[in-house]
Amino acid sequence: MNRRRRTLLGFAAVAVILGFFPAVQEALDLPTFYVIFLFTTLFWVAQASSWNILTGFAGYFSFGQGAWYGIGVYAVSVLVGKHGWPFMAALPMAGLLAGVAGLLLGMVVFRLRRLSGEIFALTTLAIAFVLAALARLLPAIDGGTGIFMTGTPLPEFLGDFTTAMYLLTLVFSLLTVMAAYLIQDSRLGWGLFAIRDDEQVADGLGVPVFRYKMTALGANAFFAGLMGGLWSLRLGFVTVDDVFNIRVPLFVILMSVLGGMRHWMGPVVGAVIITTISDRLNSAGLADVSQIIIGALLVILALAVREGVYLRMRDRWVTTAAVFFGALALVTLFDINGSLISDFAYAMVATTLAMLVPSGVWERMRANRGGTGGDGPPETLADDLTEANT
Amino acid sequence: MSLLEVTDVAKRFGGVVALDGVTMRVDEGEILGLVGPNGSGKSTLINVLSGFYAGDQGRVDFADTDVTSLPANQVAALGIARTYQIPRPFDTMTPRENIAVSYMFGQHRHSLAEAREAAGEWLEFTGLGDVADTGINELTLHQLKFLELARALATQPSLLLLDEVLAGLNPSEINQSVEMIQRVHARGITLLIVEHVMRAVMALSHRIVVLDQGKVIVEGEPEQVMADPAVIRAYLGDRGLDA
Amino acid sequence: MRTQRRRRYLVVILVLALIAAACGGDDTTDTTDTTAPADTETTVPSDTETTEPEEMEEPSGEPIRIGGTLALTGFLAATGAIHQAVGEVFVERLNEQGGLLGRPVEWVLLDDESAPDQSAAAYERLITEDEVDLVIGPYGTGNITSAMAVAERYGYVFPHHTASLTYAYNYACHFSSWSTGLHPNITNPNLIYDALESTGTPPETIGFVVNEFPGTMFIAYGQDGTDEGGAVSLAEDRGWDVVLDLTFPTATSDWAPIAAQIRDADPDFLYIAGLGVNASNIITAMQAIDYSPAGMFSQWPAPGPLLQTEGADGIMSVTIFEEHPPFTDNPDAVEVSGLINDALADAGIPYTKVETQAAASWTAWEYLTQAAEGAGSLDQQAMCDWLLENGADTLFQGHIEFRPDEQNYFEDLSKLKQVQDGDWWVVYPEEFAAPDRSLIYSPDE
Amino acid sequence: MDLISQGVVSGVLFGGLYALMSLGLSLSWGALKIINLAHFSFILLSAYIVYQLSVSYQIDPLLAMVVVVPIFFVIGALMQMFFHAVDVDEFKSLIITFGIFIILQSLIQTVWSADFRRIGIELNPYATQSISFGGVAFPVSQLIAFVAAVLIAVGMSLLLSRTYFGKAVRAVAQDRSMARAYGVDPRRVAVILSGLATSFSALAGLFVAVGQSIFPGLAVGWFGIVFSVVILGGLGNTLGTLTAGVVVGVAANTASVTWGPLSAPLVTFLILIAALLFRPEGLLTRRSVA
Repeated sequence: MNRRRRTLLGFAAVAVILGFFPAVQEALDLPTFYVIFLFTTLFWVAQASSWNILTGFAGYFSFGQGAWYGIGVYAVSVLVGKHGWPFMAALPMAGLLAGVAGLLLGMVVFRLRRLSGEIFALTTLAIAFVLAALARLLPAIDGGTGIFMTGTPLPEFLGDFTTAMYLLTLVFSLLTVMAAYLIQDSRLGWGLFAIRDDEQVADGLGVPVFRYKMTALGANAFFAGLMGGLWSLRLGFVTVDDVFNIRVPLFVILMSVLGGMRHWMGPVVGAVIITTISDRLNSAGLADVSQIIIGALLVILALAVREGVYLRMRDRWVTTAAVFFGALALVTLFDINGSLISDFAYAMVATTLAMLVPSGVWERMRANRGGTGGDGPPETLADDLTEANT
Repeated sequence: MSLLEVTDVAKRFGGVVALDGVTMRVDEGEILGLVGPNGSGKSTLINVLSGFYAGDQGRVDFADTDVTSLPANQVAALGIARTYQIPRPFDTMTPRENIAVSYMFGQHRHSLAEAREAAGEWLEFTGLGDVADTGINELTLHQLKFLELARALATQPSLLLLDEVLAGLNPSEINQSVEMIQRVHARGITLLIVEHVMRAVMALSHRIVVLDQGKVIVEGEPEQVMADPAVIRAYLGDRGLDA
Repeated sequence: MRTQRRRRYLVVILVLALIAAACGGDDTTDTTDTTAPADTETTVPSDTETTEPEEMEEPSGEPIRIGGTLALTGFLAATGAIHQAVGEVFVERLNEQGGLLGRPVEWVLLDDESAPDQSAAAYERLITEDEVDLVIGPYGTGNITSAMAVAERYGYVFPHHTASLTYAYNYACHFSSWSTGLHPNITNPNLIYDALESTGTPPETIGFVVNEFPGTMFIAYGQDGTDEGGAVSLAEDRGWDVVLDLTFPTATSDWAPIAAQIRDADPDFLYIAGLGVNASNIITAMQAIDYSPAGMFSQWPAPGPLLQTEGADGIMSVTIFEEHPPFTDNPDAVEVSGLINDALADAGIPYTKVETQAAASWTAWEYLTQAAEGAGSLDQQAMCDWLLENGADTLFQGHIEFRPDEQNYFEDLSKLKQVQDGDWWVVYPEEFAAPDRSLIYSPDE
Repeated sequence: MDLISQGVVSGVLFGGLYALMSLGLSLSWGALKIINLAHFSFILLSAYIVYQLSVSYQIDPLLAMVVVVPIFFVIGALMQMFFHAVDVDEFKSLIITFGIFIILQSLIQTVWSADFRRIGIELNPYATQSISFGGVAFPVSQLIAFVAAVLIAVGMSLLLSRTYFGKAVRAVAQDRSMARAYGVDPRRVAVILSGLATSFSALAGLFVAVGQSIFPGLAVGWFGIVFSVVILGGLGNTLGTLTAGVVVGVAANTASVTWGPLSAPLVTFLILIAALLFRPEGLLTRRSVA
């Protein structure tokens, strides 16, 4: 059975399992917070994955995530809050408007040959600033009064507010991740990788660079906007300062760098780890420490794990599984902390730390132990390709 | 009949004239040697032909299509491939992936799946089979040059522009490469080779075009070209004639 | 090669640091954010004498857990810190005085990073995972709004300190401790304007500079969409000539142009509908171009910096409590103020006096505890009903009766305060004015 | 008229402060290929140190210069040494300094709390003094900041264009290996330059502390304006940065006085985008260090 069908079945399985979680939570009467925690995680999974389509695959570093997210939030808030649209009708607009904005930006910047990587990055940063300034200036958007989204009705059949939010977030984040996967596992994806490595050479080999970059940027903006639109409900009261700040761009960067920007699973893993850990640090009343740890993580990861923990996990899958489940078993056995989420948090910390062992050291350890885990330098995506059609 | 027609092409960089009305042609199935002293505009010409630079004037026709103002990727799609003097592999990919990518694009679109066998074939052809799945940083210059070639071939070009494939190789490697180029030609691919190593050019080329200061000064059979005073002057300066 | 090795060491060190940080975290977990009775015994030194402890029997049994978030980091953190300090004092004192319903009280405080969605998520966790018995509101309009939605969903009584968009809250069991009334956009400006007219020399021209922040926009221009009230139109109603009406972005860094326009308009009275340090920055910028208006009012300033600002003397603001008579006639108020002053000082907050923020924060805690004691249980509905029935007796704001027909708001208890001789004094209405203090304002000279 | 002229003057002067805040970033980016986001928290940290010195030891904020400038020179030098120890490219430097930024921000908040701080009136006469010519006032503190910016900008551009050190820097900026070939030790040059760059941000911090109330949230607010100035000025081009600072200052001020304060950020960032798209090499055509 070929790899793609296998992966897609995997998606289906995940969708089904996660789809029934609220029911399970009801049945076992687990805290409703688990549902909220899950969809918060899924929100970040989607944000990071969408960002990674442009920055990880095509190699164009973007601070624009905040802008696309913001467009989504305000699209829905304005249509629902000011023009009384039904939420489900407004939601697609969030994605479309953000996508169009992304394409417009692309049309300008990708036409300019001399535009270097970091100039692109700063342009995306500037876009966010301009949008914030516009939203402040125009009463039609915000005009500084903010928009209330509390009590926005959601379709009955989705159940109560929490369940509805959960299901919607689940669907859209799965779509985003699947898009990322399908892109990576296609000509488009490999064209983007080529662009990331050497755009001119890619061009010379016949990769339609402009069209591909536009596609990547458009997809990024579309999914980021869609999620933003959904999140306007979460914000409850939408203000420029809450929407257009560095939080979203910061976190997607952090998550993708942690998980790895060269594989669609990277941002997913990164998002799950970061949300879990920071949530737990915060619940332990360590918000300030969690900031410092996040900062330290950024530094360490940029230095130690260029390819991100996911590719290392795949490369050292035996160790990963061992450490993760080992740690999980330990904390659950000795019940260090009642909460399920905390147990996972501990396991994830342990696993991440295991992944931080530098490759060089690792190779030697493995040599001594006569080899466990996968093969080849973790940098390569070789097996993606080799298995692509087996 | 001619596969590539270059008519009065010029290219300036600021004040510097790199190409000054170049007119030449490459015939179907031949190996054309493009020679000339440093700074004579050989690389610029390659860049114009492969669509990286837009010429300031003149026109380029390939297989009876005007490709003068086409972007590089469309030129490639029409069947012109090139290599780089200093190898530029995709360095986050393995050699296999490098080749597979160019096979997916190039002259004909191919799926990820098809790309794999093809990659195998070209790895085979260039003898890179045993380093197929290692990191790029583990390849020698010689292997990198062959990877350049393999990647260009994988686009299934009808015209291949080789930019100093031999530069920096030792004599035995050069012989290997020359023999490889002949095998490439044997597959019915038209070649335009830019070279400094005269021995190799003489051995390979059916015709030679000599470029000097952005102009074509001589064109013809290798022997007669090499005997031409203008060429000797271009290479050795006037002293060359007296000797 | 050498960089290779160096890098490896560096990584190892950083990793260790990370582990240390993480572990360090776990140890402090129980002590930092919750004032558990266990350590209150140890951490109750001198204060105990002042509050007759012998009468108090030690609280016993399962601790009652009160959950809430505050903006401990992010752009609201400046004021979040005040509410944290006050809350800690309240809980500690409560436990010293026998706890709640005879049980000790724990405050489970989380950081919402000044983000509404974080706040909402945190309240969901507090209620459904940590299963706290009671909740208390966060700081900041956005965060309060999203948190209130959660509280409403689970039917929790929701006391909150400082939500500025009064009109937006319809939850039957929300109780605002910031006594602005339902229509601060009308009552607040009128208080100031009445005060100005009471001087006999009201301004003829007035200028407005408005922070483009929902709360201040509401005060200045009234509720979005409706045409009721708003400082600007109310000034016009009094026949004053509005010579300047500027809106500036929340993140303004260069105040010179605003100052220049104020100087250019030269109003008799300058109404700064601003927050935090807006006023002191504007004043500094005006001083820098040799200008000082005849009179100034600042809506919700951080009180400390203004006292450090040259040219701020005579500026007015609104408050609900200041540490001077008549507010300090109640000895308990004095004692608590003392505790809060120390706590704020310990928290490294420069201005330690009790005023609106601290007072409102304390009041919210009083709502919660009195409701529980009054209802004699932790049943949310019972508590809610009891509050609506009996109101609350607050230390800093006196007795409060909630008006369900006004979305549980009550009259605007704001007073006008003014900087005189380097300190804040309430000057209007007279009955609340500090001893021999009165409003100083005369546009003519 | 009076209004506009005041707007322009304030714009020019405030532009000086903008330039001062941007010089360090521009240099480290242009010459060292380090996009130093920590730069912003350095400015803030220096502001807090100046504040603390004035509060604890009644040190005149301007005199505090002799303390903070050396301190931050060392910090900058150390940071560059760290970057050498772990070779970084631009992308990595962005991520790493972002991390440092976050850490410093929360450290600052832990030490000084999130509340607003302000140097007391008695210690800070500069805040409100001003000299006035015919209805147009020149605030003293901004005047000093402006002069400092001019001195540094001109001084640095002379240093870079006229001296051996300057040649070395340019060599390093263009091609490390080539620099080494010319017998320049690129690392020492880089370390010194980074030290200088950081000490400029210390100076900027000093004037921030003098001019306004400070709080941890301040730093994030600088991103937009400073990046605009850096890009407009051209990476590593100190004179360009100064000019850009003034341009942005004047544009924002005049926009603010004519269309109201809300238009100021919009104008600033539209200028930035225009610059990014049409003059990524910077306003002045003078060749920059990079």
